[in-house]
Amino acid sequence: MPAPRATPMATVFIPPALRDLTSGATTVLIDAPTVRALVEELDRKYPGVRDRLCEGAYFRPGQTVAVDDVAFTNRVAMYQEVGPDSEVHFIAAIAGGAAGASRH
Amino acid sequence: MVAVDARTATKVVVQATINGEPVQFLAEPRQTLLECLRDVLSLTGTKEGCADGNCGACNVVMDGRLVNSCLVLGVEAAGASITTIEGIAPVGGLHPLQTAFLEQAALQCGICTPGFIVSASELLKRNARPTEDEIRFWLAGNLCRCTGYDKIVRAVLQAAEMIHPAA
Amino acid sequence: MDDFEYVRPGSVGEAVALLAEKPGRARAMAGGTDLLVQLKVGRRTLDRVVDVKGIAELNEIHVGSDGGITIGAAVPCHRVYDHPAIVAGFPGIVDSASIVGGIAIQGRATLGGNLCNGAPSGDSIPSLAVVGAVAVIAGPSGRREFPVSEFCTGPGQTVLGADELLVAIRLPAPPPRSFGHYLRFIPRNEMDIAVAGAGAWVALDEAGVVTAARVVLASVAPTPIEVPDAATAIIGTRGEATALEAASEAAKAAARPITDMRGTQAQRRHLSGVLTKRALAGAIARARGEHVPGAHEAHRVHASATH
Amino acid sequence: MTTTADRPATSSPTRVISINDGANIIVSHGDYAVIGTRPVRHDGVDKVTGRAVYGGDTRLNGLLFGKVLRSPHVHARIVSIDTSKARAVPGVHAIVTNADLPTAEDREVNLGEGGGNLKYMSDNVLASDLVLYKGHAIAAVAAINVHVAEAACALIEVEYEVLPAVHEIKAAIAEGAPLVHPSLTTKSLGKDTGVHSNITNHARLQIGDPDAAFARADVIAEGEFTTTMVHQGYIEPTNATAMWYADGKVTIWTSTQGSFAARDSTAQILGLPVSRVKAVPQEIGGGFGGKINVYLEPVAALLSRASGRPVKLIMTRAEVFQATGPAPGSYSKVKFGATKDGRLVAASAEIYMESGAYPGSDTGAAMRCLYSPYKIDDMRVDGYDVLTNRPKTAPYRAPGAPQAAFASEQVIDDLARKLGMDPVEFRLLNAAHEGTRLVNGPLHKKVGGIEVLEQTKAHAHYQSDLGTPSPGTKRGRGVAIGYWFNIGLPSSVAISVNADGSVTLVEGSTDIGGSRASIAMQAAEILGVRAEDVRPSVVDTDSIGYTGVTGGSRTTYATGLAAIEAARHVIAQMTARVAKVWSVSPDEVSHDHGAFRAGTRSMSFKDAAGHLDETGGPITGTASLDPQGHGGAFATVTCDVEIDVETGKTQVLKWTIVQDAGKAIHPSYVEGQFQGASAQGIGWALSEEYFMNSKGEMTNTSLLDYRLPTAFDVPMINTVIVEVPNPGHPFGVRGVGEASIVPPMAAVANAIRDAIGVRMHALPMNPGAILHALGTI
Repeated sequence: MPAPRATPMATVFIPPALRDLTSGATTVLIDAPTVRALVEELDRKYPGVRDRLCEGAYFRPGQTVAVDDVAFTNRVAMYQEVGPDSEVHFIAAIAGGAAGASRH
Repeated sequence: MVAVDARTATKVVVQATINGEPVQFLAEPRQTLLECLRDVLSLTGTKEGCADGNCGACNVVMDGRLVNSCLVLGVEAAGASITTIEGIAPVGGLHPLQTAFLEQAALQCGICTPGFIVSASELLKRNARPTEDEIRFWLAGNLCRCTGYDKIVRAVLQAAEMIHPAA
Repeated sequence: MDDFEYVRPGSVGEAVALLAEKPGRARAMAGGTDLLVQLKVGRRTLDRVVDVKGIAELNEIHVGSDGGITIGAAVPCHRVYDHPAIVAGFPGIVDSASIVGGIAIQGRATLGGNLCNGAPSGDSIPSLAVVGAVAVIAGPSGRREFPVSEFCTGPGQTVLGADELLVAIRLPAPPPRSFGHYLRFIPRNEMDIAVAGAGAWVALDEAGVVTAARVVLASVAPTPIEVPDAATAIIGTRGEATALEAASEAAKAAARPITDMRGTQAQRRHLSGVLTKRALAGAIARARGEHVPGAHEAHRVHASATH
Repeated sequence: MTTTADRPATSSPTRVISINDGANIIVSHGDYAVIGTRPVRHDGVDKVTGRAVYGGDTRLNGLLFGKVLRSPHVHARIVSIDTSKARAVPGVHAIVTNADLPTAEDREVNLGEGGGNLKYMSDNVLASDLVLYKGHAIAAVAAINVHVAEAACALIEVEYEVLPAVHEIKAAIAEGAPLVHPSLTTKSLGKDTGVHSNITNHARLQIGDPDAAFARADVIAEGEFTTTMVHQGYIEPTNATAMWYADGKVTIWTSTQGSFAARDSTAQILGLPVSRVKAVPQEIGGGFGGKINVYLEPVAALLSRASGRPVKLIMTRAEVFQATGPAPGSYSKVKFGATKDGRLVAASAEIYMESGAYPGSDTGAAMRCLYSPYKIDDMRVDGYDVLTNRPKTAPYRAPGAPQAAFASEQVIDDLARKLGMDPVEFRLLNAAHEGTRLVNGPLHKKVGGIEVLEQTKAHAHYQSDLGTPSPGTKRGRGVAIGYWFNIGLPSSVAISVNADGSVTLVEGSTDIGGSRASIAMQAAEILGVRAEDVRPSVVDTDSIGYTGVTGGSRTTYATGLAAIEAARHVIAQMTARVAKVWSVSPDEVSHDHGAFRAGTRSMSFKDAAGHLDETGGPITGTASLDPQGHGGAFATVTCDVEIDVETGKTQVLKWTIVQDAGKAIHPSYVEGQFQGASAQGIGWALSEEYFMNSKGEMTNTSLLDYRLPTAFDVPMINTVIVEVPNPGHPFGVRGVGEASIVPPMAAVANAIRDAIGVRMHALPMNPGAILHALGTI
């Protein structure tokens, strides 16, 4: 479970696929107002994260984010706001019964 | 004389009674009654689900017997009296089975519903108060993938009661 | 489906002539529920389809004074299982006729067609064979009769010549206290082809001892097959468990099943034993005057109640 | 004809025959005027009289009929195609192959809901140089009738170079297996491993350290399970009709779960801008996830361009089995650990799933669902997508979750047995709830798992005894729970008010299971009118804003939300008009339960509608939204089976399904989803499979030998609708279309285990398999 925080910053859970870039860290504290800013900040701290997650200005197909347990669809994810004590998870974008099972 | 050139296959004039109306239509011997109803006579209420007698979506009544219209040739219908789904409801109303299927929500996509209603109408002519098992056995040749059959059985029971109300 | 010429002769002679004119390229059609499927998928191609439903003789059911019955080759299944004399005298045949396909198929399909299709899994063939049914065949040189039990020669192959027409199936008068019973095994409860099938027939003496018996299996060999050893195992007994078991073992020994999408060899061999036992028990019970339901008398054992 | 119906069909139901009262229970929440009632669906009369127009019923002037030539080989290179003999057949108007398609780039395409690789989608519609499964489309002919088209297809000469094939998961992942796509390498945990194999992707979800947690567990249960490829089994064959107009525009008429998805996919594959394509959704005869991808639409369009005529293509049943998108076979290894007082402490699993001829399968959804009913601190699941020389798999109702649950819920059943605990008690003790962490990271929002399990335990079925078995049989009871996360996706609705107070509602969601009624009812509730006063119509892609597929159990939730917003937009405008009539300011006028009020005055919606023309003209309310507040749902199945131990045949005697619907808008159609999925589950459990021969060809390509359950194979299906409201919807709606298919196979397997004492590790559990498990054969 994440360490208690001194200043109000979002807790970002690092999925197994990115832990080689964060030298094994499973959670990271980031201060950022939106998901786009959060990814930028994360990439500054751990170069290569943005390239793994994104393709141009959006998350790669099959990739998205959940902020405070609300999973957003791939295209809208970058625009979501991030609160001072939000929990952020990078998760697979699954349209379930819809056309897109997870794509690679 | 057999048509060597598939395009000019020999058509036959077929005279039949369909839903109480005398009808004449042209059919190549190879065209099934189902194909004639749908593509020649535009009676598209009868549906095709498998074309080999395994799903019942194409069921019609021919000379008083329930048959798969995909396993009857159009030319075999000469002189026959045929009832399709379009002939089940009386003018201006619905057959009790049609009302019961709607009230019991006994259809979802509805592609199998014409076949079920035609089949069940023949059952109720022979058995005024069928049991659940008798309904299921009679309708075993009509496949439905949406409903799981529960509400279809209930609809047939409701229709039976509407037609012959319990004393 | 490739096109073909459709003809509807009014007499046996006319039908035979129409068949003889195009040997191997013309075929008789009654219900058509097997033939049309074969034509659609190209398993068979024809120049001429001879619809025999217009020939009076092939549509008749004639009950002889001695109790024998002749069933026209174009008589559909529903007329068979609705016919009082057949229901009374030949319940085994009613067992088969009422499970061929579903209700809609039984509106068209005929016992004659089922026999001429000659499938190893033909539901009506065992129950006809065990009662000694005889095929009445018409050809250019006149008529002949041939036992149903030897009618099939291979998968879809029969003794019928390309220029011959099946006119009727004659059921000889059954001796007293004699009945048949047919059972098949299918994974679903309806609309299926037999993974294995067993037709049995027995005659009892007044003391209830089996004096005569016949067993024919379906779907466990290239044709339906008679199992004489199963008959001898039950003759002279009252159908005790040991006798039924011996008949079951005889059936399993005679079976020559294959593995395909409908069942494995081991499954079919095992089922031929189980079904022989049950079919014989049913036939004996009927011969004693008990009522034995067929699959069509739906008695699934459970109540659908929620609680 | 028999007696005339004595009243019009559209009256609300006055009589519901209940064979066994208490068969359909609702544990209801909330009190509404329209929501929760059972009106007759608006499109019902057309469907029961045969007047409804399905894709196959499409009629156009000059219509030609098409036929597709399909590969007889499981895996081969196309060396050459010669269509000259076919072109010579009189009555043939056009022949097309992959060469008629624009060269598709090997890039990901976003279709608004996942999408896929354009080259793979295009090659699957018409093979380019490789055929990757038997039935793969190679060419298509348009002719005056289907018989001529068939004859011409047979005259197209194709030269093949047959290649080695692999068509089972275990064979495909074995060392040295023939490669379906030799150029592809395995991506593992997001990184390219450079290894050429049939495994295209390996993903992992992990919380905590399960390996350490297993060391602390007192009791462990595990098992390996396989399921075979199955088909959605929709009764209406896949179809498409297209017209390529002289101005380069294309219209397609089709039975589809998503007209916008069909439009966008067809446009991408044809290399056309979306603005040039219109999709007209005809009625759809079942889909269950299988009618989202396009198979025939681009082919019909190409044939129409080449012939200048509208062209219709309808698949035969054999083509539907071999050349659409079946559900994947799977191979799963699952392990759970618990303390002796029954607390789950550890879970690990590996799930291999068939993607078929092209990459992309349902492992992601399976991984997200299998642990979701439980609270487990340390859990891991690895998912592998495995290429096989079989048709590209497509979604089938909660895609992936039923196969995973067949494994996990049997191991949970074993664990409960080892602990000596009642299987429902054990699940209740470990039940997930709001705040429980999911294996992919986020926490469960408000869900009804506990309530569903409690209703299961309290149900008369679970309380009843099994009854005495018939001679020569054994009886058993099994229970299982399943989860599906449901989805949102965008929807648009427009509502216009008629002068008589009725409204027309225009929507883009194709109606497979009665959703016209559930959408109209939500609008009626907000407007304060009767459901019958709302006239819903499903329109084409030029007539409504973008709307996602009817799938993912989203329609009643997301299109319902759009209907609610559009209705509120209508009320806001009507309020202003009423204020004008009463010459008061709008904020003095309120609206509830169908009446506008200001002080002591009130006016019905109907009367207010009468004033529209004098207060400013017609009113239309619209809404387009992309809701993110969808709520997941749990379902349990309790089933009793009776097994004839001499033949191995299993008969399902009694079936009860309990599911959280959040709020059942139209209870009959909610019950219908539970019952339909249950019957599909029974078929998947006991009799359905793709039976392949040694060459990898499907041999049971008919509805005779591909055994869907008939009416005579399944019992009455008792339902319990539990209503734990989803905060993300004003009425609490959760999707109900998919959760119900997750537990059935596991429940049947657990019932068989209870009856004969043997655990079944593979589907289908047909009579031969049970005789083998009993050691009889």
